[in-house]
Amino acid sequence: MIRLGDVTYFYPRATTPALAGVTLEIPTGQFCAVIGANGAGKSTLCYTLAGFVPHFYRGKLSGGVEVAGVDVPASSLAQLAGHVGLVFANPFNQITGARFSVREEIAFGLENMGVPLEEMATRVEDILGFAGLRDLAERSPFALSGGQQQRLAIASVLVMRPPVIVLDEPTSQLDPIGSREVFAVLRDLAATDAATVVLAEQKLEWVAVFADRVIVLHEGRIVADGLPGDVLASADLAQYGLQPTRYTQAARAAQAAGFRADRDDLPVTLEEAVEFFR
Amino acid sequence: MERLRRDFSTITLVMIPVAIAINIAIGQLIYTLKVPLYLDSIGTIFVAAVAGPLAGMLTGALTNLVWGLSGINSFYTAFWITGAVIGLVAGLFSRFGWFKVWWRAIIAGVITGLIAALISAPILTYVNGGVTGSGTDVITAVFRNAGLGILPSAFAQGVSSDPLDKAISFFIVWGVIRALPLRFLDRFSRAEDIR
Amino acid sequence: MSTSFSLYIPRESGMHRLHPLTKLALVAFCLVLGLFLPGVWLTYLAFMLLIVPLAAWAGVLPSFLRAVFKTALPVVISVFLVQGLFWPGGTPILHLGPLSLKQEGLQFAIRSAGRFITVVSSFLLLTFTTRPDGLMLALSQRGFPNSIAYIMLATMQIVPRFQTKANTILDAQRSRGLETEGNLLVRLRALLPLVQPLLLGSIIDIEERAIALEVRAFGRPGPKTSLLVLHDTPAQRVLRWLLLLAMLAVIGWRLYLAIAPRLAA
Amino acid sequence: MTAGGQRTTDDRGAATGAALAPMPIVVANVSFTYPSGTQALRGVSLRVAPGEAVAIVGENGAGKTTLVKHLNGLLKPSEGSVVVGDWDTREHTVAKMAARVGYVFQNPDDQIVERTVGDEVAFGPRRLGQPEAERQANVAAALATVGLTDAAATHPYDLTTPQRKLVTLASVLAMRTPIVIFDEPTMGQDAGGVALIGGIVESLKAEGRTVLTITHDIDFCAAHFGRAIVMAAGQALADGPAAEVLTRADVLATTNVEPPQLVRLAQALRLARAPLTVEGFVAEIVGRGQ
Repeated sequence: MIRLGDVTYFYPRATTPALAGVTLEIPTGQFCAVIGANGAGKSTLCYTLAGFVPHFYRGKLSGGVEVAGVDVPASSLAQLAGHVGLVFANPFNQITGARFSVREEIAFGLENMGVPLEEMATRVEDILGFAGLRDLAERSPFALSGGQQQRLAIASVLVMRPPVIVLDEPTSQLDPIGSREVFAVLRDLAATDAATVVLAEQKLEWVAVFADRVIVLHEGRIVADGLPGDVLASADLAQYGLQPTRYTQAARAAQAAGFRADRDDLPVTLEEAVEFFR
Repeated sequence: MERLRRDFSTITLVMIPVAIAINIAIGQLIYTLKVPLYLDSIGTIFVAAVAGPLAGMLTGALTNLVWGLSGINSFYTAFWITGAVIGLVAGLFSRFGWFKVWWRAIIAGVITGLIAALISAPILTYVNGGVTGSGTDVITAVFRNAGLGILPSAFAQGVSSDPLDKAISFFIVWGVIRALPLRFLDRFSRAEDIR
Repeated sequence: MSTSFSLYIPRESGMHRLHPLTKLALVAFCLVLGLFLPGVWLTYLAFMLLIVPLAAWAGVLPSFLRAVFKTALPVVISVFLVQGLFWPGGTPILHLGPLSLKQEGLQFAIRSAGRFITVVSSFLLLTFTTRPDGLMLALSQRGFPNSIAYIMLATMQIVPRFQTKANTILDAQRSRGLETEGNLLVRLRALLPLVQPLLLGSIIDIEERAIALEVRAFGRPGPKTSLLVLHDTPAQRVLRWLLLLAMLAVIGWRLYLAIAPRLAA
Repeated sequence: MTAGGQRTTDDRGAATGAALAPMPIVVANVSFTYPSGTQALRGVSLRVAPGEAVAIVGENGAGKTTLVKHLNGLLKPSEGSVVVGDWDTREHTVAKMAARVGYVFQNPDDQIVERTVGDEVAFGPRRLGQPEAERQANVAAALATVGLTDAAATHPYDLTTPQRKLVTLASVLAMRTPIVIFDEPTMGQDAGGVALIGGIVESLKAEGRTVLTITHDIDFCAAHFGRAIVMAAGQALADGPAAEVLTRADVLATTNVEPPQLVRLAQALRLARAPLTVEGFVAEIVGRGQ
């Protein structure tokens, strides 16, 4: 369970708040997507949930931040490790460099937590399978593609079994193939309901596939919060600097030309569009 | 001691490998540009200035150890002491505000270069027989021919290149520190010394 | 296996399977021999009778000798030229025009070359036969600070990335009109626009890498475990102590030789 | 940042005369092998007329960047030749070529030097020796184009990464080169950023400049680029009007390039024609009287 109570945050030297009065509750097991223009506060929200705001980035934070029963601002980063997992955009910077194979890189978090060898070995083995990295297990983490490195970063956090996992635009620096690899893992993650997931993402076509709920941020405020089908197809996305998928655009334009104007559920994904236009 | 603990936060720890990698990358960039300098301690000086003498010393020492132990040029390994001293001295100069004004940074560089030559000479003499295997050995030969001993000639060879090399390195680090955004400097315990 | 910045060659040799600390002790012993063996020829013996066989045992001899040759050659040539031909005073053996090869210079050059080759080949022996992470784990298990182990290993693996970054910066600035070819002044003026982005640009990398380490509980106090398991044997433990004693013996012998004449005088 | 980007008309006069002379690019049977031994280009020949807008697509490692680096002389062909206007790239340094070919790199952090956005945007113009008044006009126009006019005095690293990307883009625009190359311009941008960059491409086309881009964003490619070149294994597999090339599922499939969303939809609905624009798609659907 994630609970934010009227959270406002100013980066050091900033005059305008990055988050302004954000109140939010995310039930356990929910896959919640956060969308919004660049600078709307997506990353700040992710770093607040993982405690890097304020512990790492300093600045002024007010309001309550409680994640899976832990008061985040009151805990240290060391305590939060293994409790809130964080994955961010740059794959290379998430590879510690302290280990020489994919398998050992994944185990690094468990080693730091002193998990016994046998348990560590089995957990790493399971995660290698889950993230589709088994045949890369002995390879150097630096000899992987962007998509493979990002899956390694996700696996390295998942293996620590945090109750909450936060992903800050994990595919924004990947090409379409790499993005597809990462989204496949996210889809499996959504299916397991093992953890509460918060995903900041720009690619709305994918968000519609695995998000249970979509929140829209604009200038540090939550301006929309609902089911993917409603939020992602709503007409006022544009005013928040967001562009619906071309499937939604085509459907809305077709309705304007009198084509099936009666239907109110505009399509977001390819499948929904095919069904809408058939 | 408290300041020491703050010096070694995670960010300082992570910065050292990046600084060492930058030392090596700049060293090779200089080689491709065919500039007759080393400039392979800019990362060390940067860490020393921003995160203190201890962090600088560690960066300098480990630069030589990693560069040497990687096998690419194991000649460097024996000179980890010189690297450590460069980091320590740069950190001390920074602590007393010598990075705040460009010409004081250059003077600090010259002094550091002299100290580096002083430290390197005995190692060069004992391990390498007083030669580096590079162009500057011509200078050593001239001094040897003039009757100077092996150690003084090695020192003379060092003095002919290190002070200039370190002066330019300190000047570049001064330029980079001036170009750093304040938000990055906030992150470091020594920020107030350098800007 | 690793594309890191290191010449480690994985092999199934007995030497490779040794515990990293044993290899470290062996290499330290070779290093001490190189640095402290008296006389002119003993270091060559150490190189031929100890270092080369160890490299052969490890099955890396060809590339090992190539690396020793590549690293040692410039210094060896230079020491013979500089110290041999420009030795002040001394007894000339050979006249080469204005210069003359002195007997003392030649002897010093041979001794220095022997020492340098042994020292360099000791480091290379460690590099070729020891997995860096195994060595760091062995040291960490004996109280060596974890942070230094992290720094050594992380550095080796991220250097290639920063070499590529430096080349990209060179391309990007030249594409914006920065001239990097021409006389020395032009090239020197190109320095700051090439070096500054490397340092400025690393800010983001440093922040993100620190965050990644925190997420992986690196800052968590308390005992750490390791997926990598090192195999040690009582015999190797004994060998390590013997090597330590041997090192002290060699150093003691050298000190004795240096001090004895003064005591007697 | 509003969508579409404002274009101030007064700067058109400020463009240096020479910059706008028509300048074709002729790539004649170019092959290239990296020092490491991998052959990245195998006999590529193409001509880019002045004012054309060309998108280069293909999988990573297909040779896209290698080809584009030949156009401003960063790489010299192992075989064949590259001529920009009347300059053979072999006979000019990259810095000289920069007066004719602007190149916006993918990662802004691989080039930012200055302490303020304004100075950074002036980096290129200053190196090209633009006179003071003209440089200031070009810098101001470029900042306006990317919507960062009021950030001129800000430190680049106090901006977000996507904004820093717009700074490096502006620094190339301010050079007023007749040819502009973009490397993955939309990567990491939000919808507003993509629209802004789209607007910039349109304004460059309107000024008669040649625009080339490497991109994985196939929808961005379809929206703004008349010609598409599909690279695979160091060769130009397809080269023709985007409306045609981007709809050939066979070509795109072999190079792992996903067709634009509307093309995928049109093919799923088995429409006769695969339009690239929303308007074209609606016309096709309504036309069929569904």
